[in-house]
Amino acid sequence: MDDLVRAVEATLFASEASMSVEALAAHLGGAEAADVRSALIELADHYRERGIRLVERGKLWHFETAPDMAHLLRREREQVRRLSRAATEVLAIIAYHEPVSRAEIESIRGVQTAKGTLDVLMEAGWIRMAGRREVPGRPVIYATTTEFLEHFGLASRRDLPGLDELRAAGLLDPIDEALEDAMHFESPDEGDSDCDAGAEADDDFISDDSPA
Amino acid sequence: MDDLVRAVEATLFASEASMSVEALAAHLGGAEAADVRSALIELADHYRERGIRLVERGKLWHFETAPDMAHLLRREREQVRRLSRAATEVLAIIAYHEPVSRAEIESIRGVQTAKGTLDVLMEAGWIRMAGRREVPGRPVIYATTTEFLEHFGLASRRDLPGLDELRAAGLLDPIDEALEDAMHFESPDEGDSDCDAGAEADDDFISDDSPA
Amino acid sequence: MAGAQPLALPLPLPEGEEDWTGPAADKAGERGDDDALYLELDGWEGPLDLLLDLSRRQKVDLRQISILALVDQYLSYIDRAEALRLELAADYLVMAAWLAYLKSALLLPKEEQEEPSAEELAMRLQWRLQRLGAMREAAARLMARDRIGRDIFERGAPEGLRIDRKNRWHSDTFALIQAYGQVKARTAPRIYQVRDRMVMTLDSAIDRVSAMLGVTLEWMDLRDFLPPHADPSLRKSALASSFVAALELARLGRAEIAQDEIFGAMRLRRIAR
Repeated sequence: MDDLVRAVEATLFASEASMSVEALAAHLGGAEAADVRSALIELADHYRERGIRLVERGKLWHFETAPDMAHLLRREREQVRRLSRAATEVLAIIAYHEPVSRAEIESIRGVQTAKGTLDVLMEAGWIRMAGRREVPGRPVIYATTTEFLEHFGLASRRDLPGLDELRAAGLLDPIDEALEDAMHFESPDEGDSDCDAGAEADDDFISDDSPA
Repeated sequence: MDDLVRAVEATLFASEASMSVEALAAHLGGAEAADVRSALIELADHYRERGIRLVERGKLWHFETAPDMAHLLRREREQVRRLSRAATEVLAIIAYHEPVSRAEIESIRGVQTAKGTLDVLMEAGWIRMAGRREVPGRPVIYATTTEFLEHFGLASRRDLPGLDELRAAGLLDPIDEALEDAMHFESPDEGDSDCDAGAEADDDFISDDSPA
Repeated sequence: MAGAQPLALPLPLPEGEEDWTGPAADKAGERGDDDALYLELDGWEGPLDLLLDLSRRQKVDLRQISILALVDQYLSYIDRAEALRLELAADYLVMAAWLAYLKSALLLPKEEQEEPSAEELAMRLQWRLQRLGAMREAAARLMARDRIGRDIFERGAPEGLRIDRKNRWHSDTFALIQAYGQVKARTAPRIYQVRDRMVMTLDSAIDRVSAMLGVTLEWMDLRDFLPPHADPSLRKSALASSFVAALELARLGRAEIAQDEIFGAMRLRRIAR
């Protein structure tokens, strides 16, 4: 068995967090990224049918138990945060539309979002602020994180269930406020909705990401 | 691949502690201990040459990194760092006046010396503790090492230029300290930028020495 | 809200108690005849949510629901809630008003409709319901996935990777010697010299002024007491000293001082004894 493959296997097994190809290469004393990548593919293939698997989640790799072992391993004490219906909906809207502003989320749900809802998702590490939209009011926009992909077992956002069908049906089209206005369908105004929006008051948030 | 073997593999992987055959059998819904045992042996055999091992210690089984991969768990990363001005001054004083106590160094420098500065010089291997001065408080005295001479390309301390030579080279001319400070790039994380004696918030410094 | 434009969809109101288990159970124990819908007010996440649930009850694809039927269902729900004197959030009522308007517009002949047409508004509402429905299903599918910590587990006791940073320090002889020179230069005792300046002391000014006053009984300008041809710094010092000398002589009763105006020439005269 190739030494690099063994080294990658050992490193990922020992690591407390998922690792990128680059982090692995650096840890392995500057191995070539291409070699690390092919070692990962060889390992993922080896573990395909076993009780554990090697998976990639948002460019980070880790070992995890095979899904069909869930019935044996499911823990007595609930380790997974129970989310309210509002929080699951908001999470889905962010995942399928990202990046989105709070007003856009509210436009889809037709209801204001309680302040705690976004906080809960941020605290879970599943969403993050991804800059500000360059429109009047410069609202904060939200996107999902690598932890989100990891937690829900998605290699990337493209793996979101039903993404293609929803897109084909036009249901993921950008929430076009202008169109809503033209239809006299008033959508919650960015400026109005944040009367209670503590999250928006975050002035020193630095926009690190240019909105699409 | 046998389902029991896969289940044992996943269970041991996810377990936070080593597990006995009995504990595994119980966890796996009352599998036969003998079957669990042969699954363990099959797994241990499978992992014999890999980056990880399945091992038994005092009847408890767990996965661990292969012994020849242990170096991957603790890596040393060497970083070349330039000595700060404060540390260079302290080193120079020790070299010219050795053996000297910390209080004597401070008296010569005219500023207090942060604890970290001497630590850095010790870590570099350029100074050593050379006993204690037999005066009240018995302060530790410092001297340079052979590594110091090697690093600075000196055959002996006598190679250090005398005051007359320093003067001739213009190195004793008063300098504009403000300009000097502005031009000097001291690494901020070293913690010994003790020109401002505020760094002496270092409480375990005990003034154990009366300056000469 | 009362004055809201009929065509404006109500602004969302803050959502109430969030509960994943869905609409709250009827607390009063009263159940409606057909279904419990109208007693489950607290469970809806706003009027759009209620509309979505009502349209699902039509048991057809969301693209084929009857908007007119939906409007009727919504309005009858609101009516029944009001009959039971349930407190309705304002946005449910505004939605009811909007839907009532939409219904009347839909029933009008096409040529009498304003822009945008009622059909367009209805399609828009339908599309919004579809979009919300899609997100709700997506959320459910997401939550049903095999999740880390519930269905899938990472290694329970990873050994952990540790990176120990080790510093290798670097310096050079010149820096060392230079540093020593700087310490020496900084801490070397310094001798400060103050250059001599030509000054007239107070004593010599008193002597000079009283001697000159002795010559005459006439008023004399203070400036006339200053040594002629003196360099400017000495002259300045002499002026100050002579002024103080004049004050001193006046105090001793040996001279009097007169000044006609502020900043004017100061004159001095001996007091004859």
